[in-house]
Amino acid sequence: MRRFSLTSLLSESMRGHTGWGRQWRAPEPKPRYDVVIVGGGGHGLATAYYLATVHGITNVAVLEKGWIGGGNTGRNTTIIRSNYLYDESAGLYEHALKLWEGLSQELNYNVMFSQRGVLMLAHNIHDVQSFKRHVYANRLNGIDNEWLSKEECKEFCPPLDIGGGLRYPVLGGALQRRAGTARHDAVAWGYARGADARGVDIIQNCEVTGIRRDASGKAVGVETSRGFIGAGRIGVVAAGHTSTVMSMAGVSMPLESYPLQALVSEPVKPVFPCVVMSNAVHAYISQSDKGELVIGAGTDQYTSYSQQGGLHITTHTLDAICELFPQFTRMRMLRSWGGIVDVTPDRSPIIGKTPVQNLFVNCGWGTGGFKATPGSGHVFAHTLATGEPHTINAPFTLDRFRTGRLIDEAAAAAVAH
Amino acid sequence: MAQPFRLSRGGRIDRSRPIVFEFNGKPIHGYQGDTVASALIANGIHHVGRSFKYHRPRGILSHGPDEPSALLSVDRGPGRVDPNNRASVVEARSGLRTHSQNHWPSLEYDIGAVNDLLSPVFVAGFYYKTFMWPRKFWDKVYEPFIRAAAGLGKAPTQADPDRYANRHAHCDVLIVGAGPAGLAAALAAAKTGKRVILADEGPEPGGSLLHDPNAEIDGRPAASWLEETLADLDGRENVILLSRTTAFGYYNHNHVALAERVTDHLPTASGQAPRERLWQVRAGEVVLAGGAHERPLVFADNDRPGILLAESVRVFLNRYGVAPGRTLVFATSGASAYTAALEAKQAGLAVTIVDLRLEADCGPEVARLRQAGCEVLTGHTVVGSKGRKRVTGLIVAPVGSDGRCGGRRVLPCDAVGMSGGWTPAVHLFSQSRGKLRYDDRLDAFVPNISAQSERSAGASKGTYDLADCLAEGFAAGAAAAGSDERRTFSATPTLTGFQPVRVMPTDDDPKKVRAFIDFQNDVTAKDIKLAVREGFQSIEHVKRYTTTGMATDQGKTSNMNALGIVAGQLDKPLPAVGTTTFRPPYTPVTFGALVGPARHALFDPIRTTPIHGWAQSHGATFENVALWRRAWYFPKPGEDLHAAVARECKAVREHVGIFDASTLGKIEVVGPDAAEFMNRMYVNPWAKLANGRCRYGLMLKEDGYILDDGVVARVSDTCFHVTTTTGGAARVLAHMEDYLQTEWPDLQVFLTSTTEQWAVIALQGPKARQVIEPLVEGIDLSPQAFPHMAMRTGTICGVPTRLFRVSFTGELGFEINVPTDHALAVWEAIFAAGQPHGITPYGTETMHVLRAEKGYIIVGQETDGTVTPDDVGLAGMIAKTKTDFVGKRSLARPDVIATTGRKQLIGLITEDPKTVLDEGAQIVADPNQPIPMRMLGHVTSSYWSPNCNRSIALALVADGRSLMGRTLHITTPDGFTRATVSEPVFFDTTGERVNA
Amino acid sequence: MLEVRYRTARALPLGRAEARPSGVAIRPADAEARFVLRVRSAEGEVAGLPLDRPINTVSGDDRRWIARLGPDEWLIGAPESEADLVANSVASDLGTRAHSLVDVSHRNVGIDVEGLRAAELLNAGCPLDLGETAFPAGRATRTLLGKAEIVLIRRAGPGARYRVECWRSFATYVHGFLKEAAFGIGEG
Amino acid sequence: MLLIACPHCGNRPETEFRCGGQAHIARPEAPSAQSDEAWAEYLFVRKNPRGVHAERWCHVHGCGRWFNALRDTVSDRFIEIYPMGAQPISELQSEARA
Repeated sequence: MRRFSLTSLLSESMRGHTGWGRQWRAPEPKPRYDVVIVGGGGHGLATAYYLATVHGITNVAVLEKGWIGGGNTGRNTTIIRSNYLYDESAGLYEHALKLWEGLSQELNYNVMFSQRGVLMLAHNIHDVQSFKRHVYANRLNGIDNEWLSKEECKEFCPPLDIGGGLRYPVLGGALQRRAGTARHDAVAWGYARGADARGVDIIQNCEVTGIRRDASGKAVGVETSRGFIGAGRIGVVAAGHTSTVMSMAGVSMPLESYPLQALVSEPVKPVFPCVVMSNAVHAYISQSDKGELVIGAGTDQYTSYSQQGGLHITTHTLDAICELFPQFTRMRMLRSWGGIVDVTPDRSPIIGKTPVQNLFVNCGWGTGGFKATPGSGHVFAHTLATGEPHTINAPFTLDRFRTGRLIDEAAAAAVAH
Repeated sequence: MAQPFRLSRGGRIDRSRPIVFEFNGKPIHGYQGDTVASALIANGIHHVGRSFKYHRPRGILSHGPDEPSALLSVDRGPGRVDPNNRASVVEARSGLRTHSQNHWPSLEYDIGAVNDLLSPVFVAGFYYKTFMWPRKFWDKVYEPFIRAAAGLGKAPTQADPDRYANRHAHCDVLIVGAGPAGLAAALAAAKTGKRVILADEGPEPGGSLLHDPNAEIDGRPAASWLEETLADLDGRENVILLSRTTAFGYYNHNHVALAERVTDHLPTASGQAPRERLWQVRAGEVVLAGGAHERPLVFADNDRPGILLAESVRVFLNRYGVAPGRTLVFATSGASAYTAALEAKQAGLAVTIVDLRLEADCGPEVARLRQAGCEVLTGHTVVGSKGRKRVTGLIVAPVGSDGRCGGRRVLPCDAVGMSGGWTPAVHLFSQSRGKLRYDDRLDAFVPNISAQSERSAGASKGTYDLADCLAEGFAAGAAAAGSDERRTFSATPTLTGFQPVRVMPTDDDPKKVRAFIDFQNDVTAKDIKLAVREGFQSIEHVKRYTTTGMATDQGKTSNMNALGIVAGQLDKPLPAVGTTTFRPPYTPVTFGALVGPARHALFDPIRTTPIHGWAQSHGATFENVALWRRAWYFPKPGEDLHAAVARECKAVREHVGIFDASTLGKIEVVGPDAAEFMNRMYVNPWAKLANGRCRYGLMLKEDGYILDDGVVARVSDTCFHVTTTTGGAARVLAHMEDYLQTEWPDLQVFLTSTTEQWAVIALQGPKARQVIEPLVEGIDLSPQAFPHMAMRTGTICGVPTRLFRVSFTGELGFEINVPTDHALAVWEAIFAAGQPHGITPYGTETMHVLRAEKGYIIVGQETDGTVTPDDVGLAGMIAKTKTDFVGKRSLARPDVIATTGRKQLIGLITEDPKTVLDEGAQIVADPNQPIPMRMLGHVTSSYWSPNCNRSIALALVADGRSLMGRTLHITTPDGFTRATVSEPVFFDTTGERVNA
Repeated sequence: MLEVRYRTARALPLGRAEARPSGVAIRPADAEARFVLRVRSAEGEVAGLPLDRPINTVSGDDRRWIARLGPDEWLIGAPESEADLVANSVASDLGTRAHSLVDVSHRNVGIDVEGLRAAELLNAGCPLDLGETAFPAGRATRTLLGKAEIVLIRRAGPGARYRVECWRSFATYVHGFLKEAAFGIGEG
Repeated sequence: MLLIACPHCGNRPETEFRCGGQAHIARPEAPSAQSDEAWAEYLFVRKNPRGVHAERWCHVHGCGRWFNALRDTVSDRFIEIYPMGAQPISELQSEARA
């Protein structure tokens, strides 16, 4: 792997950048791998990377039916935070956040992780109670999260309207300063380059069409559009397509796939210094390094694989954005798009074993998977390497839906009285 | 005033109506009908901006919505300033103030232009390779620097005074684009009587006919045909003709979104009419006739101000009567530029043509231009341009079929029209999820398989000849309207056909050539090649790595060139590289148009009760609960929340308080099977509840967790009056309807929401009975005749009432249900009658404190969607004999019946009675344990209790009921405080007061 | 004494004023009696009003009307003075048929919208096709106006006369929305 | 925004409807007799097909009635609308392979 640095960049600029090679190869699939990862998004690529770097397992293929990072990795609003309520979630997302903090250096790829702070606004007394519950829980879990008065919110995010004239006035907010955003594509590319350099085969345009099981029922490989590929273990990391892939092995999942939309404005000079989330009015906004306001909208109410949602979802979100930031009505929507998010009944992920031996799954990240990318890959690599979950992902079993031990962050945060 | 480049005649501008606007503080004169771009060009101004990355001087490339470079900030007055407006579409009018962007200190002298010198470093994706050391520098140094450099114009800083409107519309045929194909389609569709909407983004319908002075249709000038056609359409009631209206989004099931710009072009805005209107059209059929975009040629320094698209030169000449220069060179690889060149020549300008095609591959256009006296250099490439802030010459060289360049020659000029062929505007087709097909002959993607009820016609389908466009449009319009009528048109033949070229051949060192693909994002052919070399081979990867096609024009002029270079590098056929998927919007749309009227008071309904005005006039402070605005507390002068609530709390327990509980949800459950239905929906037993009696009902979701609660009265054998929480009203009704209709359709039960039929006045306190006694008729209020948890009907103040004897305070209390429009009168009557008894209005905060003193839960506060009845000590509510109710099975899941570890509702008595815990505070057994600590639970409710004269709190704590008397540690903003676990009831623990 | 305290006129949330911008009259309706009738079979008539008309139509006249909103749901409107009369005759007409008749006179608020461009104005927030074919006189349905649920009734007879019915606490929003929409349809 | 053919009201915009998820998941006759596995399956496991999907819709801001629909989750096209309690006539074959 050619190391990226200012020096290498300058020396290449002297010769027209002709010396840069491929960031990852385009190999033909081998007949068999120790581990086959189905899905070349950030989570799958990170899994491959950590299999190689942490566990020394390099005979690994990542199979991607389109182009890597083309699913939710490249379609999300890049919010990264770890101030979750329950110990299980906090442990998982904080694990990820710690990895984010050194990721550019670790990968030798600038993923532009920007710790500009995520401010979550409270608009009613119930929000205040709920956010304080988070702040306190986070403190005892060693995660930074602080309660801000509305004046402090305004100071942290000057464009914010904290006047009493709002339909739902801002009463305060919870701020995680270590939270922020990253450049989503670079995360996929950086992990791909790192994994590839250690021998992982990243195989694009390779669609998995079946999962082969032997007489004893255990999974032994995958049928693909480029032929059969044998596998010691298979990790399915296919986000919105997980139900489809798992059904190839006869496994039904507690998942539903919904369209999730996002949009950006035209680029403008810096005007928005942080990330603001308002669950009460459904507004999520930050400004990218390129200057675009990046705005997350909600999911549609029906399942769909179309990567397209309704206009009313977009307008609903912009209603809220313009209510909080009335100066933005003359800004223009430049681009909107949709992803397919796989949602579990308790809105927490499933990371671990399946009823089929040698088949493992990492899914159900819903609308918030990007932030977990490094942590998700790290613990899933552990699970694939050892056959057993890491302590961090141990609670996130498929089995919890049978026992009732759900990890319901959304229920804990969103019930109005 | 002097407009040195205004032609003496021609154009569709109104020369009798001069206008003047500002550009960078200088007055610019033009005429009604000009765009900002055409007026600037009329004044000889091409250099209007600096590019995104390299700060290179940039001019006006295009005449339309595909303009990537000429982006201006436009100021229409206070609060009406916005950035990134395309000069080519902003209609010029007096009073506008426009500014160029992305430069400092000025457009002419821009420090940022130093970036241009560093361009060898600043290649595609350079930032992924550096700025990583030292680590802390990213947030503090590198990123702020990058951010300040990026962005184009400045965001508005003031709230927008303009109004935006919304309109849902339906039609049988929606036609997008009022060029020749769209107009012909409209003619055909309109004749059938079907409802037609024809929308065009320009201020004037006509499309290419507006700049085609020599064309004839059916034997008469195109302009007259246009006029007749518009008159025909105008005269039909079934046609809506929208100009300045861009179809920007094609959504599911023929839902098409259009943005109409209503007032921006008007010199005097009324201040009342909307600035823009969003049309949400549901169309039976759609005809897409949005035309095509011209491709620039890719050669070194092809971005100099003064270098335009060839067709745009034609538009400026013919439509606006302005000359982009006096000495023009047209550089082309196709025939269409010859039309522009000929018209320029006819307008008296000096014209030279450079054509990449070999003489043998050209058509009769070459001879025609030579005949007109123009030099035509066929088989020539362009290898560069001269000039800096304005092109001064074009460097050309002969090139053979082997691609080798001959001797160079500089063609002096002050403007260039270039044409690299055409790209059909398939954006909306692609948004509709139609499948594209690559057409080799057209070197373009064209619509292939439709996914919705839609068809394309004209240039957007790759049909460029005028007569063909008209016929195709007519057929499409007729077919869309269900008619099979076809007709042919005779029209002047259009010069079409081009030789596809990605990068113009050159003999310069390819490492040094900076030929721009994406003008706005400063992406060069070299950048695209670098990306491919680094392994980015999907076009989506290339776009994301280089940012080509990601600028505000979304690659309208650049996508095909980028795609072609990638295909060339990979040596793959172009369709194998794929095309990018187009997403809405086609052109940028203001947030305002999308938001429409949903601002301020119309952002979300504010629901208020009939007592709201009274509460306002009695000084109440309000809180938002779901969509409702509820009285929170009633401070007297000088009182804060705590003082007011303390007073209100005491008053209720010592005298009597009056509370507006109207927001509680109410459902009338009626029918012969009503009791059976209630049995299935609630955990409680209902069969034996006597008429006129009430019961506290608890409702679960099927997963066993508490969904809602409320008092239910049995009105008759077949009728229950159900109440729900304020926020839960709609949810509970929907939940009930779902089961009723889909699981138990055999039950004869009907549900009707009566939330707003009944206003609810809660009268609570030892003197409650005395207060209402004189007002009530037909009900015996004595405790024997009307015990706690009973309901009676009668009248109060002459108004029919369902009078509940219930209490959420633990005091003797009534909830007086009266028809809503009478509630204020009854409230005022009670308030007056209560004066001698010290009646005190109280709000939701006091309500919360009083119920917490009694340990009554609030769903959503003590519960959070993961709490079972047993967790909050309500297992006793569950009917023992029922075999089933919604949620029952889930209460038997292993983790729910676990004997240890469940979080249970308890009370907390702080060591210091003055310490009021924070709601949401976490609870631990040992505050000195290392982080992460084991948390036992959290505080759900916490108040200063005036009646207990100490703080009280409710909490959910793991195995809490086994910890009675134990000391636990609760987080405070600075550390921990101590409290003892108690029963969750703090006042009147025997519960006698309610029976008074 | 009680009578003195009791205000006979209902205190309506929008008052009784009249607004008339853009050639469309937006007029809060007077107090009326209204009932939700639920019964499984749509046979016969009640209080002189037919049950068996198609779903999404209104029958009767401006004074006393019945809108069939679903297969087993009707909204009945009548002058306030006839409230008891209507309720009693519905009960006696239905006899032993299982049904539910719930008084919602105070739940609902009516706003009359009339004028040439009334449909256009309503379409600012109502997503339905209000054209002559899709929504002729005599139509009635539950639908949306902006972010509020409404019942939209197009009165029988010539011209464009609509009744918008919403729940009481949404009336300020709905009325405000209609007034704003009157500006929205104005041409610049 | 989808256009949905309510069996009682005809074509109406999606905003008037509430989607109730997968259809034909009958509530067990005797839930208490269900095993933990079977009960979890009933509560949580969903087909989530890429292709034709039978789902429930309620015309909540219209006639208020629930009904079933077949919709292709790739094209979002509705294939059939049919009453609660009934089975679809169309086959569950995806019409689109995208």
